[in-house]
Amino acid sequence: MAPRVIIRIQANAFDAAKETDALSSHHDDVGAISTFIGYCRSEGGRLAALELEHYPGMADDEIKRVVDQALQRWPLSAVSVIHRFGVMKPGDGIVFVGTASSHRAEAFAACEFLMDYLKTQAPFWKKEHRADGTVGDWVEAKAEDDAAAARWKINV
Amino acid sequence: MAPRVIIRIQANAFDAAKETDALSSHHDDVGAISTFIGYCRSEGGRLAALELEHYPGMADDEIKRVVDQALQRWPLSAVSVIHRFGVMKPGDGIVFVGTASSHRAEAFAACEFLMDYLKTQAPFWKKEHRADGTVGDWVEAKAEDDAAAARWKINV
Amino acid sequence: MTELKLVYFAWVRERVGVADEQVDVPSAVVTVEDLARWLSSRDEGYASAFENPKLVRAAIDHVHAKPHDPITGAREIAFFPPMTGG
Amino acid sequence: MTELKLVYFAWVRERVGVADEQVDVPSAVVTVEDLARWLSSRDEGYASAFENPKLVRAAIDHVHAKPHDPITGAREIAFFPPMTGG
Repeated sequence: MAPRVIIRIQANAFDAAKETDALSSHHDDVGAISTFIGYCRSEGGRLAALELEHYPGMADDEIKRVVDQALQRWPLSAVSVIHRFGVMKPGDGIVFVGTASSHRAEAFAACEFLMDYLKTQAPFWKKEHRADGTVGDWVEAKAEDDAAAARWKINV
Repeated sequence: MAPRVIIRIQANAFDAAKETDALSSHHDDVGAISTFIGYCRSEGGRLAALELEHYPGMADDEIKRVVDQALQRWPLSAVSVIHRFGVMKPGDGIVFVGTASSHRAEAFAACEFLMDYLKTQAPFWKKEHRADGTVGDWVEAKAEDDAAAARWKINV
Repeated sequence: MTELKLVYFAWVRERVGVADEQVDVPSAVVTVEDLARWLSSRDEGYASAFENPKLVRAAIDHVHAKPHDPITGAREIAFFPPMTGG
Repeated sequence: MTELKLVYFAWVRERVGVADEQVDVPSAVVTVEDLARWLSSRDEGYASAFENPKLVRAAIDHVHAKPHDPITGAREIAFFPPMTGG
């Protein structure tokens, strides 16, 4: 059976529960599902919101490329990647990644790989909105994110 | 704030959606949630069910010990471990593990650590019920599961 | 003589033939390994359960134990195959 | 001269002052790096956007590109800071 792939870039909130169910629903030999949800944080009350800008045409293409790499590398029966753009409040989900496989090691590895690559390759940028009402800085990329992506030794 | 810990050993099905929500609900500085769900598989139609036997007193104690190790090792705001016993049909969830942290690397590592240790340390045993109506074998432990647990270099 | 509760799981339980029992253990039985050997001598079911000692794990009062661990002071000792949960 | 669509994101967009534009690029501009240098010479906004070339990434027709990649045949070139999604 061909893997079931869901890729969505949207302004609306996602329902992590529904997305998790969708990963197992078309197949009764799924043994393992790994999911990851990334949230907007207040950074200890400092932030009122994060604004996510994205490059519409490229975001979809780039996520497809990363998902294709994951499908080539691990035997996955389903992959979902949902990434939001726009203004998020602390506690709002920004990204959902889920993978389904027969065994746990593959599901975990693929899920972590997808997150590491989304962080460094997907064209999204976060701008801070401070709790004091001022517009803050653009979030800076972290060297540790590049290191996390580099350990998979794949050029996407 | 003290981490929120949920450990349950139960015969009933769990609701992965509700359990995932519980990981983020008490805190607005959760940046990352990693979840894992392990399912009963049909093994390509060979199995009608898996029967999980457990050691009631020890299962709870052992999972508590493993969760304590995870809390000492990673800065987690919430951990949930739910493990079922009894008869499961293909597609039924057997185990749910979820971790919440500020950052994704910690959430992923703790979630995978918990699963590796549950597999090799928690007193549960699976017996196969074959699709042809006969009772099958006890599932044998895998050397790869011991190897997966050993890479964390922790004695629980 | 020490009074002990023994519990068995999975195929160890099936081969021994009971899920739990109270036993009076002779004082010469000091370690987990001694206990397994002493049980093996009781009948064919026990002998079959413990025939490959590498495949039988033990716990003393809910804590994983090694073959050389002493059973002194234990209230409940469990024998079972390698775990396959998760 | 080559006609190209340029798009800018995040603080590169803010410094340049526009989100996108059509430009006629002189034929001496061959690589991504050449293009960035040529844009920098246009005004202070562009100069500020490209002042630290290590902090500006590029994509050619939605694919990540390196400074030495040729822009020949490109329809849309994007400049942006290192990504911070996920």
